Amino acid sequence: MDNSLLGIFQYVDDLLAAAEKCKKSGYGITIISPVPLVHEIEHTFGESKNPVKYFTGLGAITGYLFGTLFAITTSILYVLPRSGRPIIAIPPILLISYETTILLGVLFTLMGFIVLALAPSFKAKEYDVGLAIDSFGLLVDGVRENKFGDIEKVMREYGANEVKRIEKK
Amino acid sequence: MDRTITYKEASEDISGIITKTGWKYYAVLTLMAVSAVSFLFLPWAYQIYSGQGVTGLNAPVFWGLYLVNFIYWVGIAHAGTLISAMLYITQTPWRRAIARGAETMTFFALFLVSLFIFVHMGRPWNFYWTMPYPNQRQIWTNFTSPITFDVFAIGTYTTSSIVFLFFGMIPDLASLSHTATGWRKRLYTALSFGWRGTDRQWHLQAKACMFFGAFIMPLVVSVHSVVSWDFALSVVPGYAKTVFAPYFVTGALLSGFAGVLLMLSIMREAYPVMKKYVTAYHYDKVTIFVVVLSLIWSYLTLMEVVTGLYANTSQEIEHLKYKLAISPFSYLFALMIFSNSVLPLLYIFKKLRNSFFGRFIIPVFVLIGMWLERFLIVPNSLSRKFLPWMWHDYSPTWVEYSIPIGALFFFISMFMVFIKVFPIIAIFEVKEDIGIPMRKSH
Amino acid sequence: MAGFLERITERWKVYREPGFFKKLDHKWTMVIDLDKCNGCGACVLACYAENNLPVVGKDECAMSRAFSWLRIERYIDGEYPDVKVKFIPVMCQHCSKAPCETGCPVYATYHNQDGLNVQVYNRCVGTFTCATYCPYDVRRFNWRSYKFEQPLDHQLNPDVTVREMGVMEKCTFCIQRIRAAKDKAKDEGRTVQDGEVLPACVQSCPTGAMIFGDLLDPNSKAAKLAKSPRRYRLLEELNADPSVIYLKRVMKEGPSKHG
Amino acid sequence: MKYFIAYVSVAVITFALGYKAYGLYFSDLSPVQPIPFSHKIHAGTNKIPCMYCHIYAEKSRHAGVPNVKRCMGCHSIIKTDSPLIQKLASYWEKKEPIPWVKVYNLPDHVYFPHKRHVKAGVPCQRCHGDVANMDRITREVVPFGLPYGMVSPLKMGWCIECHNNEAQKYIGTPVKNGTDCWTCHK
Repeated sequence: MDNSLLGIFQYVDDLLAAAEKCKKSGYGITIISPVPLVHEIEHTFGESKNPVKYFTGLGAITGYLFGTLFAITTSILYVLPRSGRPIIAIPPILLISYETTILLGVLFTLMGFIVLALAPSFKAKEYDVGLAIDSFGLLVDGVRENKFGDIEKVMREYGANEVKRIEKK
Repeated sequence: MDRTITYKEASEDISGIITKTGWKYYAVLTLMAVSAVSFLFLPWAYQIYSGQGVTGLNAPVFWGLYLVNFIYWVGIAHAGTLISAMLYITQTPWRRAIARGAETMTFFALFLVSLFIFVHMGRPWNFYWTMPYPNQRQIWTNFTSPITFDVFAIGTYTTSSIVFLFFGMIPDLASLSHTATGWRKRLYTALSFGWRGTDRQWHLQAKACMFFGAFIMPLVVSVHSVVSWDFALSVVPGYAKTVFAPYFVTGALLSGFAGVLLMLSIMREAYPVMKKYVTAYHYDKVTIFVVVLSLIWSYLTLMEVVTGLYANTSQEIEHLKYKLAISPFSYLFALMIFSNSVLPLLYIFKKLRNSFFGRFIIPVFVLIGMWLERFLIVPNSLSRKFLPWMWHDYSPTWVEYSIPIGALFFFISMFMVFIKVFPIIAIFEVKEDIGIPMRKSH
Repeated sequence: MAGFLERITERWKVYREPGFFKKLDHKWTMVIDLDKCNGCGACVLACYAENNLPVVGKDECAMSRAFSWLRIERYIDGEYPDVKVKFIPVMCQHCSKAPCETGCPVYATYHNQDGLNVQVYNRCVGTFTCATYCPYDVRRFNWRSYKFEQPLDHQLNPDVTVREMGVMEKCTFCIQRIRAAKDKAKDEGRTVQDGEVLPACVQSCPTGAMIFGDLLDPNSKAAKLAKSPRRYRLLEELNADPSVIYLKRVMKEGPSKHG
Repeated sequence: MKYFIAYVSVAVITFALGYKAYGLYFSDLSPVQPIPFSHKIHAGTNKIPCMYCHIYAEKSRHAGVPNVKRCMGCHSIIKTDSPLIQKLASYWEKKEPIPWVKVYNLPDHVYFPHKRHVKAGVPCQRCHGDVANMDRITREVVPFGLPYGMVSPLKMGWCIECHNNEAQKYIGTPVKNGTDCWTCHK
């Protein structure tokens, strides 16, 4: 059985140092924090991938095509001329597709975020109330029973206030 | 930002705004809600029952106070999104404490925008015909109509604003869900979508926010220019001006920033704890924006008049005469210039920025001035259209005065309910502002 | 595939063409000879009777909400004894490039194959855009639901709807009469002849100042009159291309005889 | 969440069924006539053509109901002993029209000429259903003993559909200007 170990830190540099150490030992780590540590983590571990952009791009392109085709087809489906203008008038099409590009871009980005970031953790348990307020957690996954002691020792060494064992059901 | 505030203190302060409710709050809320019902909903019901005839609208002044207020609230809606989107992209630190409040203002302003569309329409129960959707009639909407542009632009804007507002709120709601009890806990847990605050989530959140910002910033520009095309695409003197798109956008931002200032000032008085987070520093930054926008606005106002003069058609001249030289409107024009071009310039003095005068009086004047700008454009241009036989002076009736006032009360009461459910200051961003705790200080 | 693309581009060309209808069936036009108009107002009255226009009553009239689709504008030049009075009947000009048609989001106003600017009452949602864009201010709005009390309802024209509250309306060139004429012509297997269609105002004009006809028919009276040197159109500089043609009133210079 | 979905779907289904039921059962699709005139006997068994009684259908906008004289033309001889025919005769003697209830009602803003459609060769049954098999005129279709739908919904899309496509069957082309609003609206 693989279990996880959660160390709770007060200072971010402590946490990052411990995280670096654990990662070098080959464990999967997750950092839980009440504030974004994007820059600090990138500084330590290098830049991570950004898969949301594919959703955004897809949404924007879909939106543009949708807007253009929608405006063209609906004007042709029921032809009613107005003001001596052509049935397929280009400026409105550009405007409509501009708006739909943004609309679908935003919605797809949101969807991408939900799929990528939130959906995997729908069922995960919260580990500590403090992690949402003022302490920082280092979650080490895939720790064998007999290695608990070692990891805990590393965390304590780097200044963890508390180390918890999380047992998976 | 005061760096001595601890994270715990910030969390407690901001959730305190939500949970600590005194009798004063209920008194004010009841008053506002009752006023909203009696000023907005009852007159509106009366208007729907007896028709638009109860308004002072008349041929040819078909666009009156309702449309003025429609544009006005679209304008108010602008600052929120601009502050959160543009300043997010540029990672400006002072946006953090005020962005959520501004976004909330946007959200409810857009609510009023749709309300005014309904109030304005002759047959609001057929509103859905303006939506393009497959229907049994097989007929669609007219894509050359600026009203259809409006439907798309404002629809997109509303959707994106809601997404942006609630998306930014997810970490806060997750954090609140641990301490809250009862229905709040259930609500926050449901709305936080299983947010835990892992590094991956934070990373994707930052990236997604960046994309939202990048999308919404051009949207801000497009929405009010689309609204301005409601006018600029016509042939009416006073409406058909190419300067309208930037003019409207600038005006919208000016009124929006004034609205943000006023809203923050009132919130600070109501909840003194906010003074810790919204400080003189923020007033400094926002007021600089107001000064810049006011200068741009002044230039564009000048250009609006000058282009009319240079066109030198008899209709344009007649319109300008009506706007600038005839008794009530010339005074209103002077008041508009005073409150939009002169008063905001006082913000140059640093002392004024954080004084009572700078926090309350100037924003109120700017808000009034911007309302006047729309008023002087919308019904006034229609009063002097082409054929002199049809010239008509517009005088609104009590219904038209009452509904916008009631709408303001409605706005306030919705806002008051909102601050009791959702955090009005972004908790995690304030914490970010305080600084990340490091053992080795550098 | 190539055929498909060809078809698409062909349709595209058709639909990209300004005005869309290359060949209008008719181009109804009205010529108003201002020399003959004496401002009697018979046309206004006829319009009320034909098109089920409500009589709005004193109070509404005082707010200048009188419902006439057709109005006679009076312009007075000069001071008393030296006065010149001019009349000009103004109704919907049925512009070929109508500003109002772009405004409507729901196609309640559009252009049809007869060259008419058409208003579909029951599609209207009341955004007021068309009326705002109209440079001639000829559109009228149903501010309230106007009732036709007994026995006034007996004189309603069954060919014209009674409009509901909150709906925009305007002169239609008595489209119901055009439709009836076309219907009859179709039964007899011919096209509509000149003089067959008479809008109510034209029919009732005692001096014959208004002439209605098809501009595409070169032999029609209207088409011939439209070439008159006195011809002008209202606010022509706006490039709305109106269908109503006015013939200028020729007035003597100097003081008028009648004062 | 599960409950939420359940509630919403129940609400949607109820609404849809209710809406359908309202259209079928509560709006009067087969009104009771003052005299239970049977089209089945007249048009079905005896094969009287439609235009014999509805004489205006090919001449005017309205198909019209026959006047009492036309009824009496036959029924002064045929089946005079039936109580219903005596009721008809009583109208005739009182010189009163029979207050027939209109089944196919179009809204006020629709212009529908019967003449154009009859002349174009559209059979009456296309819109009015199989009248020859109806005892009482109804707009319901009853396929398996269950009222299922309407003979003709009289909605705009239904008209447009025929003008654009089905009309080719009768006149060879789509209706000229058939989708112009003022072809059908007034």
